[in-house]
Amino acid sequence: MSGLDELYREVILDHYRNPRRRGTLSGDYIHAEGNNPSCGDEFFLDIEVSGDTITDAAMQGYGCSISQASGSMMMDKIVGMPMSDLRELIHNFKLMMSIEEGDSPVDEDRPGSVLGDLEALQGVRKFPVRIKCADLPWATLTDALDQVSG
Amino acid sequence: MSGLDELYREVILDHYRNPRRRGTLSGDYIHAEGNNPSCGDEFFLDIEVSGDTITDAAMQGYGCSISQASGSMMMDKIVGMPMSDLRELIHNFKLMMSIEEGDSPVDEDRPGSVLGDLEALQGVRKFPVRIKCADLPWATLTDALDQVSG
Amino acid sequence: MIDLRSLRSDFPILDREVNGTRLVYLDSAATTQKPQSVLDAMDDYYRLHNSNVHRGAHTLAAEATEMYEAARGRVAGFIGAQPNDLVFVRGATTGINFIAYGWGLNHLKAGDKIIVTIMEHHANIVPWQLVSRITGAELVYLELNEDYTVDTSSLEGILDDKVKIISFSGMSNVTGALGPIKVLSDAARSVGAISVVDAAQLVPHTAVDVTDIDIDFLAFSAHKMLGPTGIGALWGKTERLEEMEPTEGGGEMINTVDRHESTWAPVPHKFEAGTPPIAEAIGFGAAIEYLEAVGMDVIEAHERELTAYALERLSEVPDLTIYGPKDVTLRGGAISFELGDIHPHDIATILDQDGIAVRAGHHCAKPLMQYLEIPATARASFYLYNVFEDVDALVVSLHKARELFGLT
Amino acid sequence: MIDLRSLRSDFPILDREVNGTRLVYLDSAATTQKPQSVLDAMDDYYRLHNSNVHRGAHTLAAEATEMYEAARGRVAGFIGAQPNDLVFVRGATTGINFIAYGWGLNHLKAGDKIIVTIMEHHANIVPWQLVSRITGAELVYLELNEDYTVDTSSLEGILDDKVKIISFSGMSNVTGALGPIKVLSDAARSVGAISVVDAAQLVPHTAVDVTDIDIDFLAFSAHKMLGPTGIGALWGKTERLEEMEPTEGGGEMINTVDRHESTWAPVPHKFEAGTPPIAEAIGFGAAIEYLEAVGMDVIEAHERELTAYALERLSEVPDLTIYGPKDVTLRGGAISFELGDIHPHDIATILDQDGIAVRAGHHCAKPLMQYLEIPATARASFYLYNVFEDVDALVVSLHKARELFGLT
Ligand SMILES: Cc1ncc(COP(=O)(O)O)c(C=O)c1O
Ligand SMILES: Cc1ncc(COP(=O)(O)O)c(C=O)c1O
Repeated sequence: MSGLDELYREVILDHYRNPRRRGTLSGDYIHAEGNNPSCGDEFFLDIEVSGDTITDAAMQGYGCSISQASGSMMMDKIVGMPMSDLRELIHNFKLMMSIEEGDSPVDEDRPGSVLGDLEALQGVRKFPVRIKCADLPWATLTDALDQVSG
Repeated sequence: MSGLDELYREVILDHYRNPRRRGTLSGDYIHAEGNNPSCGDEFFLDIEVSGDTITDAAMQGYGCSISQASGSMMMDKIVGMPMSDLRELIHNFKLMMSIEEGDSPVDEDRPGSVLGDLEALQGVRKFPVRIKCADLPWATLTDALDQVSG
Repeated sequence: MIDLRSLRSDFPILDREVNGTRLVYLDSAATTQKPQSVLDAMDDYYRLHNSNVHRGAHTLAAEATEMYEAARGRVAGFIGAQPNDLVFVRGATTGINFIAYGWGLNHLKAGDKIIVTIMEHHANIVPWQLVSRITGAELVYLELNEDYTVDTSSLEGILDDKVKIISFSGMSNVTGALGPIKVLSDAARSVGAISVVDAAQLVPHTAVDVTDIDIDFLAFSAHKMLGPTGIGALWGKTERLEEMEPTEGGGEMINTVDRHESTWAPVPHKFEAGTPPIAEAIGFGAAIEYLEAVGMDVIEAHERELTAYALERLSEVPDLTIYGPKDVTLRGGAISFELGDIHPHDIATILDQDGIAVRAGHHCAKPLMQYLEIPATARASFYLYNVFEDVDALVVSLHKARELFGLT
Repeated sequence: MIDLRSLRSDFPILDREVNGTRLVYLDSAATTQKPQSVLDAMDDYYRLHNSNVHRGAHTLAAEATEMYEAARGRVAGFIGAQPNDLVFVRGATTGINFIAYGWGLNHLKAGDKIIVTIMEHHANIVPWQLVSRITGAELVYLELNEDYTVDTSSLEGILDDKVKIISFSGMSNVTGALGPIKVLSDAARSVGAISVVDAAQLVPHTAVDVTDIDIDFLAFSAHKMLGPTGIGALWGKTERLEEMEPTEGGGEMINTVDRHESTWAPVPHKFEAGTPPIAEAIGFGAAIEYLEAVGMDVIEAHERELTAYALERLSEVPDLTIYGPKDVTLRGGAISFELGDIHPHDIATILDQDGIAVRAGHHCAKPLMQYLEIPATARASFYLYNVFEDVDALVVSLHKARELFGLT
């Protein structure tokens, strides 16, 4: 597969064009905003937490296929997840994107294997300037988490 | 004669060490100040004019041998001179220093010949960065003249 | 047809391959490539004459000073100005900031108006916002006509003696639209305001003579006209420069310094505190020399042909929208576009795989993006070293992008 | 004895003749010469990677951005700092102006005090005068001890909670005296003031670690440490940089820009409006690499030996007066002197005929000159490429000057 084909997998274009959980929440929720001033990409995140679990989430924003697909896939992944698992998910994602290093239960050759659909973003690694696109929703999620944990 | 010997003629060192008409005037006189910010040289000039003639002059200041000797020689030259001749004197001086160009009653090979003692400053021309030293008193004199002529 | 192909060998970087193919550099509005002669001029300075300027009585210092001041003369001459009216600054951005802080601060008061246009680069917006915040002056925007040129008809309702400054771009780095220099400088003069031209995109691409266009200040950057980074020029009318307060304090900009009071050197030195960008000035001078040797008229004609060709070829690409004038007499060679729902960032990545360098993003013109209701564009921009094949390569690659994204 | 003679071949200019003899460059306090590796780094950038930074998704833009940010990391590492606390500026002068305007303006009010020393360069006086004029703060001077070091005993009467800033030179460019960093930074801390070090002469000649010395801001210039003109660094503690207002508005320093309001990018970008000096940053990085390869401890030891030798040899010249500490542990290698009644400018001219480059003048330190009651000095200054023969040549030429002026 050429680098571009690996980058623009069908599942990514699908999430780009049909983003999951687009919108805003109402009621009690945590809101976080991220943006990437150098390219103008924006990502707005609402998450609803009940007990220790993310019970609902919504996103808005604008940006390239990579940032928006990454966000859309993230939405799919986090709803229903215990809050206590989120940091590890984020770490595993950043591990796949070579943003963070460290030991993890991750397959060396397939660092995205624990991430399900998100593994499709692995092709981004070959395009270093695009890594920050993929990371935008995750940085926003981290921000939301930091609001809760203090 | 080496360049340095030509620059530091005895007459120049004499004027440097024994400047003529050092001091200030009292009564009615024109005052002008010049300085060269890049090296710190200063020149203060007082001239007394009666009718069309410079009847007295005094200088103060501090600087290198070239600026101070040039000033001292200038003093000798201008006292007793008709004001109407000053512009030409200045022009001839600047001609000698290659600051100005133009026709003049000046000998090509000895452009300072009309200047008397001041001809000793001709050696400065070989040291382009020092030309502005020699010129400082003359720029100050021009300033004084401009005050009179409006 | 003007063919400047033979000049390409003067630019070492054009021999470089990117992702296995020849570099197609279409990002000159961001920064231009440098001819060998510019690199040589700086190298020569560092290898033979390097010294601080204006302060020394030794040979190297005299040579460096002469080279630095000769460069000032050359840059000034290029825009028809006197050397003493030209200040070397870090770039166009610093130039405009100097005007805003040096002239604006001491001429603006609450209720005064500064007029800019909606097509400005942040460099010609943010300094005025900062100065407005301090002085209480108000920033007023002119908007655009259908053809992306500045709509000056709305001036009527704005123009009064509260207007102190009209600051506008000579050429937009997004749409390529030329600024209405005459209309706006006349308007400024009619109410006693000053006119400031952000010429970062203008001076590199068009012959400019400041004695022809009656404006007060002009700023531009060397790196956008074959010169090095780290230097630009601020030109001002003598009286305007003299009305300006110094913008930085330090060595060389002073006349006398006492413990508590100082006086300033005459312009332009008053605005050049400290050791200036000496090698950069010399490189800037060499860039001007190169541009003059080719001829600004030739460069302008060449770019116009390229732009016309590009506009035509791009109009054949389905789903492609161009943001900018269609009429090449109203514009320069920066072409912004969108391609279907493919985000500009994705376009840039796909083109880059074919060695084609374009920009994607808001191009430091967020108010314009908001006004056009688009978040970003892709932008191709030209300079004298571009050839028609560069446009062809762009078009081929755009078709590839459509395919990858399944546009039909 | 440390001999760095073999390094001389890295500096192309040292092969040059001046007035028919070998160049003896004793003017490194004004600006230093550049090794080939620094010129090569910039050339490599322009020939292979030239692009604007931070804004592009294409290969050249990514490469240029990486090189630029790597240079930031290298310069920061050199002073023990984090990359994000290091702002690239035009030079030390701009760095100090940024502190004065960016931090000073919004932290000073009428009646506050700014302490500087009488041995400061204009770059560390005039910005504070300008800011004092706006805020009504008062500029207070520390004077000197008999041995030309800063007299900190007078602090007692000055130090109170009105003091907001103590700004001082790490090493005087005139007397060579080291600044009392620890005493003054402790003093600042004791009254809640900030300490600013003008390190233009310090960082090039001594290992500096900002985690060791507890100061708030530090500024220096690349051209005084083997790097190019047009760039320098401003380091600040994270909190201090965050307290600073932006000093220039434009591209790249913003987060969002609306018509009337903008928000800022995080530090250091908040202070780097517009296209930065990219090639210069890369050259700066290469200069640091060179200095690190030689070793700052070796450089410092070499200069100390040279300085000791020069002080000794100069003391043998009749009528010669040195203005600066005699003790080499209190000073660096800038030696200012007078020779009888020969004006420094004349000394420089005479030395120049023998290929020797020294400075003559007030060295941008007029208040110090007034304090010492001298109008000017001649100054010889050293760097790693100087050799003992350079001192010998200086002494021979000074004897010649005495002869020409008939001193006996
Ligand atoms: C002590 C000191 N501070 C500040 C400066 C100013 O540095 P620059 O001219 O590179 O801005 C200098 C250099 O002349 C200096 O010696
Ligand atoms: C129209 C316009 N103005 C100002 C600037 C700022 O120029 P610089 O970044 O060189 O300061 C640019 C360049 O991006 C520009 O295109």
